[in-house]
Amino acid sequence: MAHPAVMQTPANRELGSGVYNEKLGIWVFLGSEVMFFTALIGSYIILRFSNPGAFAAPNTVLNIPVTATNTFLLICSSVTMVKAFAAAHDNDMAKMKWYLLATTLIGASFVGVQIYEYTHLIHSGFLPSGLREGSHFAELATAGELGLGTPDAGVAGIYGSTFYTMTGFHGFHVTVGVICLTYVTTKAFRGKYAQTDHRGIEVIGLYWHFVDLVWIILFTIVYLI
Amino acid sequence: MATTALPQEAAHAEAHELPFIRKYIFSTDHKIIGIQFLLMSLAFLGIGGFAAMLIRWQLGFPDVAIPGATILPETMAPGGYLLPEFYNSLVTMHGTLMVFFAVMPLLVGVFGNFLIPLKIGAPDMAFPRLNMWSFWIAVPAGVLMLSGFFVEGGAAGAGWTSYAPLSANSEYSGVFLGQQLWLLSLAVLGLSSILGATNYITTVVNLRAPGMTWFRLPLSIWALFITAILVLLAIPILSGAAIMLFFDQTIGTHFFDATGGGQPLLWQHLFWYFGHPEVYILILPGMGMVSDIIANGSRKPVFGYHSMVYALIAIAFLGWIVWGHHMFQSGMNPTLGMGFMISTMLIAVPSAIKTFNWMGTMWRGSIRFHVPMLHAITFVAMFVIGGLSGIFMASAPVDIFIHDTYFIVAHLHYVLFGGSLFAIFAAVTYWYPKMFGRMMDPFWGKVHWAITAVAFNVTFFPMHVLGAQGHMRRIYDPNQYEFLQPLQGTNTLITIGALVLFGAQFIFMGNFVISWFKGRKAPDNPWDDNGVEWTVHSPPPHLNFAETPVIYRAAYEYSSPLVEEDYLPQTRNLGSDSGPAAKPAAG
Amino acid sequence: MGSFLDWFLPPGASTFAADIDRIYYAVLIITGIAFVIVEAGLVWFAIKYRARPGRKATYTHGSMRAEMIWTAIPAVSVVALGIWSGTVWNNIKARDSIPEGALEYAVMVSQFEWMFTYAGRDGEIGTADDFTLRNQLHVPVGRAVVLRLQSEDVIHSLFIPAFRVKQDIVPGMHMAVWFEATQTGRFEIACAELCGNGHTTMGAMTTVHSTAEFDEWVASRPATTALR
Amino acid sequence: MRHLVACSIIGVLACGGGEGGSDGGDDAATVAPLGTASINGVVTFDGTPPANPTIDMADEPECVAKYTDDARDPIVSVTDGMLANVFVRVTGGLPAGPYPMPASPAVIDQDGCLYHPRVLGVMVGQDLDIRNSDPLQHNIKAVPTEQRGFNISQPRAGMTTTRSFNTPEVMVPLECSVHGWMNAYLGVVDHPYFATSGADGTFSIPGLPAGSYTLEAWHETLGTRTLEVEVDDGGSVTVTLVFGSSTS
Repeated sequence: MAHPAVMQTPANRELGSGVYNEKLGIWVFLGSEVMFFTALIGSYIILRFSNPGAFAAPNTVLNIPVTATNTFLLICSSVTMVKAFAAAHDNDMAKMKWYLLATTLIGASFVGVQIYEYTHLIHSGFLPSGLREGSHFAELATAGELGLGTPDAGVAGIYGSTFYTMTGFHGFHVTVGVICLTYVTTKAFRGKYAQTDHRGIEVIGLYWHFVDLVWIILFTIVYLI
Repeated sequence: MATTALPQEAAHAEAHELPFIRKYIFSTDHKIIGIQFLLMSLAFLGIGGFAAMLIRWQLGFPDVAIPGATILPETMAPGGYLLPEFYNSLVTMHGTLMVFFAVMPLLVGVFGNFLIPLKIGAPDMAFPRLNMWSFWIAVPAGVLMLSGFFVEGGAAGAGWTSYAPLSANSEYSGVFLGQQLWLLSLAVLGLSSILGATNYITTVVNLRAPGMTWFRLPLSIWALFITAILVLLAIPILSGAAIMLFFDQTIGTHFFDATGGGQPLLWQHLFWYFGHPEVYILILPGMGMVSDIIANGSRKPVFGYHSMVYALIAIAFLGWIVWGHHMFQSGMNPTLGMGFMISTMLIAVPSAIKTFNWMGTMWRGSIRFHVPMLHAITFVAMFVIGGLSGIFMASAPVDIFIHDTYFIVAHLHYVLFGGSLFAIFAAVTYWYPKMFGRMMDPFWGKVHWAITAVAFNVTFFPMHVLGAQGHMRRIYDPNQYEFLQPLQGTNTLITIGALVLFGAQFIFMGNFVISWFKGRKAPDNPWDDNGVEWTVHSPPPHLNFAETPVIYRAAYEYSSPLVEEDYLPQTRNLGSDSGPAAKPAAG
Repeated sequence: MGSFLDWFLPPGASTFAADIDRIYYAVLIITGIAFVIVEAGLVWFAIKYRARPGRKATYTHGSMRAEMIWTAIPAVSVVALGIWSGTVWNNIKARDSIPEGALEYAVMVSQFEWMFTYAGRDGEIGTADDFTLRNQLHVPVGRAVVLRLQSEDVIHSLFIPAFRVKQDIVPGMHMAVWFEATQTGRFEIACAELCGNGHTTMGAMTTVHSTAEFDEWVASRPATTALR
Repeated sequence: MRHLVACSIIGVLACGGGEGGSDGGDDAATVAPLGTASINGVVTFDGTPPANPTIDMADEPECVAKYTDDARDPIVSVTDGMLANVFVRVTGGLPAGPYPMPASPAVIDQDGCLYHPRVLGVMVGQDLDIRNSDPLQHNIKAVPTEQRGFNISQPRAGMTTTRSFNTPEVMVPLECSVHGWMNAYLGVVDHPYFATSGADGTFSIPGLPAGSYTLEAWHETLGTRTLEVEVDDGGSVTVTLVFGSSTS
């Protein structure tokens, strides 16, 4: 192959940052991701402050216990990710493989729970465009049980718009992460990593921790507040 | 960890065995990718320019059918006269194509790719394969954008700023699929830009050759590096906003829909929070490359190199806190206007530093008027006009009158055409020998420059006057208004200027294409330049450098008393030079 | 046909036109000077320092003092300009700048019409004697009027060039813009924000009457709601 | 007020949602008339018609010039007790299609800043020619609910733009965004058995096969009327439809 995916550095020169390319690259890329979520979260904050009555009270539409469990899952996957990296560092390849597999599976189950949550919410009438008329949630809204500013405020629907866009894009990022993790895990089981070379694990790990961090912010501002 | 060796010789040997498709189509070589971007964005430049000609014809000769336009379908120009909705689409697509598919890839995609590794002495980008993807993601984005013209309802027609709710609700504009394609295209292109920026930043930080310290970097690399940071941080804002608007159109969300609890102004805030850094993305690389070329043409070191760097950084930083000056009349809280006004005004300071330092570079020089230098001087002359006219609208009360008039159109074209595009002409003619191994024809280069410089001013200078008389921008038929009827003559003059300007670009294209095959063979260093890229063959071989270059000095040691020639390459060891520092100054 | 070099603004006809124009001309002079210095300098340098045999460029990396000068002068100028502009801006657009007792109008805009609702004889909006006219704004001279703007569909922008008035009208927001005409006559209104296919047709006319004439005109109007 | 009717007869011709226009036209043109019976009728108005509002046209002098008196919005157009602008169509009793396509395109004109006619029937797939006879820009906006509308402008006098519809819908409102008072209504039907009452209140639906039919008549403010009619081959019946201020 004429060109490697990543430009390695000849022996006679040192890297400007002292950090290998992939690691620097993922940090730079995460800077971009921060701005992307800033746009979504910033819009949410502006819309929520300007229209507080359109957002349902916590634990009425959204199910906090289920999501809290899911949050716990994602945090666990970050822990297993760290363990996998530490194992690779300590040259415990067997441990690394199983921790990677665990991370992948927990990440996938997070996506699964989110799909379940979406299905349930849409079925009950909570749509990106607002509450579906005549649905379970619309009835609750009319009965004043959702804590909306006016009973029909939810039907207008900025609440659903922000909820689905933010959590949806986070879910998309988790999905991408799971796909990458699957790749890395497969590679690990085929013995492609070594104590001296486990860059892929560190890079996917950084991304994974970022996605985890974003979720903690989203969980707080979308579900809890 | 940072010292895994690359078997360079092996890679070299293999390079010649690459099949055509891997070498020229799906290439991972930064030079080929740069040329791919060049061809793509020149094509879009032509399409965007053609759209402008249709717009200008409507304004200049409203009562004359556009020659040949009868071949356009009835939904665009029945009888050769543009329809207002098609006019709006043209205005939108002209702006979008020029900003996102012509100027931005020309500056960032072409020269970011071509120059960064060569000028810092690296064999390639940090992530060559990612680099290939950033080009091949940009291509479908362009196809998506253009396909808007061919779908029912026509191409996006809400302006390149696509203010919601006109852009959000197809009932208001009659455009539905076209607007969605526009948004998708920008989101896809955004991914390409972000991947590119990640690559540029990593490359500049990590892969500088030994001795290439930060303050030995040429200003072009500084500018491209800072631009890459702006791209990295600004583009995702646009992607986020575009996705929200896309959802508003397709799945019924209400982000920018006032009737559903959303806020139309939120779009403007997001768009301009991206959009003002974008303005600097479109000019900073030009500034950097022009600095290189002016120093070369004047045979002098850049005047005030350090303050040039700090000015670049200052402009990039200020670019983040001035977005509100696009929104003085938007209904945004007027008190905010005060802060935005002062911060906007302050941008004049670093801009002035740069301008006067360019002049200072020419002062007491020994100026060689090669074609790139002519374009570079024109860049300074035109950028100044664009910069100064910016002070008018920076003043919020004056902006009340000139906002959304042709004064703005004049201003932005002086910056984007007079600035960026002249910088692009300068850079293309300057690095053409290095890209293609042949010289462009200097005579036709000068003819192109002269006609372009004159026609440009005939086209855009009178637009200030239109604006001062209150001529609104983006209007289809100014003669609807009594107070604009006396301006028809000026509009006609502008159109004639624009047609000449467009025509002159065929000279450039002809010179570009013919020189590629028939041009004089280029020597390694045709301009007697100090840069690292001029020490290798034209065009440079695969992986650029047979052995890693070592850098001994700053980029602009022209007319140095240390040597007899009037240039002193960065890589030349004078014997008295100590070797490079053990490590390039990190961070 | 206007001259190609006519940088003068059209005659102003409102109280704050003069303030705006004064800043405009000040900026024109300041930037004009800078323009001449730079362009003349470029031409002069290009001629004087063109390459000639036997002359080598002066080897210098710059001059701190020169750079200080061309940093300080623009900095001081623009900050001064900013402060001056800020004062005028606040007089025109600040939310508390609307004078007491200004005559109120309710303006509803939509693609592609201006609907001006007048206060009628009692001078109050929202009463039975209100009347609405399409694309016609009549105001008295020498009295502050405030237009309460609302948009039905997309963003439009109220632009009255002679009065130096411009205000975007955003759906879902309540905008207000005020002015005081200083001379009678007819002054065109335009939409300054791209609002769709008919953007260019979205013109209207302001007629400024003398006070007596205006009162008489208002008294002669029946209360109506314009058909749209 | 929007009146939606679920058609009792699904025309085979219902034009598979294509681009409409000429495709539908070619197929339908080959279909011979199904019969020779006709339904003729007259629409009367009972009582005193409401006054039509005047239009504030002052800002459009080119249009004002076309009127001698104040222009009025012809919402209820009654002449000597006869009501115009009532859309009558067959809603029941038709044999299965395909049906013949009307020979010429439907034409709607913009003249004096009003639509002429104000109410117009058009068959699915039939060309609708929209004409501008005013020396100013009109913007025609169709806002159907069952299909995608259009929003097009005509900046010059003498322009004609052709559009068509691919789904039956009664009625599709037409608006002019430049002149808010300009309204028209298009009855989009999947067969050719429709008519609009003229200024003298008469209408005629020819070319029907023998049979008994349900007629529905629609007026933009006065509501709808339905009627059962029976015709023989080659024969014609005359019906009277009564609208009125008291019955609406």
